[in-house]
Amino acid sequence: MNMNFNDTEQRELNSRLERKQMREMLTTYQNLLQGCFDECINDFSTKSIQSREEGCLMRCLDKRQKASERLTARFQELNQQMADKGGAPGQ
Amino acid sequence: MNMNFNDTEQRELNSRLERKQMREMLTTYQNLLQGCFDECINDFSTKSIQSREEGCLMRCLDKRQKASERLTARFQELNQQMADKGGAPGQ
Amino acid sequence: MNMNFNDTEQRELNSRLERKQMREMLTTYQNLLQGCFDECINDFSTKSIQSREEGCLMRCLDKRQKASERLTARFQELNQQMADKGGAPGQ
Amino acid sequence: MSFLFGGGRPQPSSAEKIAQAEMEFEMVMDAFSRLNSSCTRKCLPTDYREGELNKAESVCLDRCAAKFVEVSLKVSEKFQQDAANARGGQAGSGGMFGM
Amino acid sequence: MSFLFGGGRPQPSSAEKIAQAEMEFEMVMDAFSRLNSSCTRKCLPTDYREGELNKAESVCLDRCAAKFVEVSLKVSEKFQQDAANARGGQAGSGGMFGM
Amino acid sequence: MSFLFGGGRPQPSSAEKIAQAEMEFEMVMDAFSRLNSSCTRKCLPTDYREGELNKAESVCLDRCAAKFVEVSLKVSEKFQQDAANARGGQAGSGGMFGM
Repeated sequence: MNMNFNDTEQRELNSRLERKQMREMLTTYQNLLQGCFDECINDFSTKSIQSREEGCLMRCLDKRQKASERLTARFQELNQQMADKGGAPGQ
Repeated sequence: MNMNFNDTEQRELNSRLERKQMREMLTTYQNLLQGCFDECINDFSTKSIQSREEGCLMRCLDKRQKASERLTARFQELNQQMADKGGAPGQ
Repeated sequence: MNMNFNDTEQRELNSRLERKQMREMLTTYQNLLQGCFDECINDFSTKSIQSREEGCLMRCLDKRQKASERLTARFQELNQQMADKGGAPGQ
Repeated sequence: MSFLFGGGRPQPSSAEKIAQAEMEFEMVMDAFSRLNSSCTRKCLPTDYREGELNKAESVCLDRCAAKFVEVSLKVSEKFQQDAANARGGQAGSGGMFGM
Repeated sequence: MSFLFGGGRPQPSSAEKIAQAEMEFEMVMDAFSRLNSSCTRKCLPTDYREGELNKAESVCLDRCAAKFVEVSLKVSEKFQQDAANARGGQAGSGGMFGM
Repeated sequence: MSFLFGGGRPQPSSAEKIAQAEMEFEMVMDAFSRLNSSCTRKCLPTDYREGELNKAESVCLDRCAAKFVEVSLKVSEKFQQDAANARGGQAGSGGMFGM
């Protein structure tokens, strides 16, 4: 994508992308929450979280977040390599 | 969220939220339909729904809808309790 | 839905539907890609795709795309039959 | 989709008409996308030994599509019936497909 | 949701305020939709032998909803804590529910 | 993404250019989100006995990301090839990543 934006266009674009990124962050957050809920909370004999469940939950959040950060770094590197080879943008 | 909206803003906001709520209702409807299809329709030796499948389908819809209504009520109660404790809005 | 649109409305509507259709096509593309990745790529002892994996991937893409085309044709026929019977639009 | 939209409202504005048409279009696309994912899952084995659809898979897809549409109609009728019962007795009429 | 939005920004414009309120509304709807799908999956058997919720299913749904909300709070606290630690020590305060 | 957008169209308007850039951004975010969910599912065991990534998991994630991107490129090439064949022979050129 080789488009030239003037200042007004760039401002409008930035504000839209910011909003999209915020929405994406929130979706990621909710995915994380639901994913760890689904995997760690399976006992409905009580209505409060058990300490075993809470431990699982915290480790799940930690591990998934670290995985996500690692994958983000890899994705960016690979994206950059593509761009350098003259492949398509992807960013 | 403690925002003050003037009348124009409030009208604009309401109309947007209404549209979002409508869209959400339709998604819920389609989720219900697909969920019950996936669970009840598994025989492709005929091209019409069998009476056994139809029974399953109707009970599935009934039960899931009741579950959804029950969960809505709980969600609102819990949300309200949060708000009362001075926690965050969530509504 | 029996609505009459004037020219301006029709143009606005068309451009919106076009954008939605484009977005839908891209989602379909990404679903296809992720679905075949999930089913065919399961060996992480190497960082490059194995020829066995590549074969699976290509057959998966071919077969799913053909299935999708077949289902599109059926969906349109069924939709048309509904419309002819005076049922609801759906198109 | 008269049971969801309109239904005795006054003349809609341009923006409303467009928004409604847009939403109906989305609903049809969404319905197809769900049919597609459900029937693909139900009818295609996941080993992908060949790229062609064989006879059994093709027949399964055709029947699955027909059943999905039939289910859509039944569900829509049921909802309209339930809504009519809730309003106090008289049944809704007219099918609705695609949602 | 002060830890995600606002937080020391200047007076927002009309459009920004509306966009923010819209997003919060969406988040609450999304939270409910996830609670709904998770608890339905966890509490309803998939054979559908009856259309009514029985006692055990009802109790399971109630507890599942309570646990989901409790988990939401815990996750939000953890994120605020992590963010505070990252900023250099002081903990965030105030719960946030629904996201 | 020239095979999907543009490709010989006249000068686009401001709104069109912005919409296109917006859509490309969304596609990249969507691609990452799918990579993330697939690789997390494939590489992390679901018992969560520890909060750290261990060596095996880290290596699996790195390879999974590389394979996902490689698959994206292959799929894009295949689609361009298919499209070119459909147009009557000449192959498309240029990779496309992120979608």
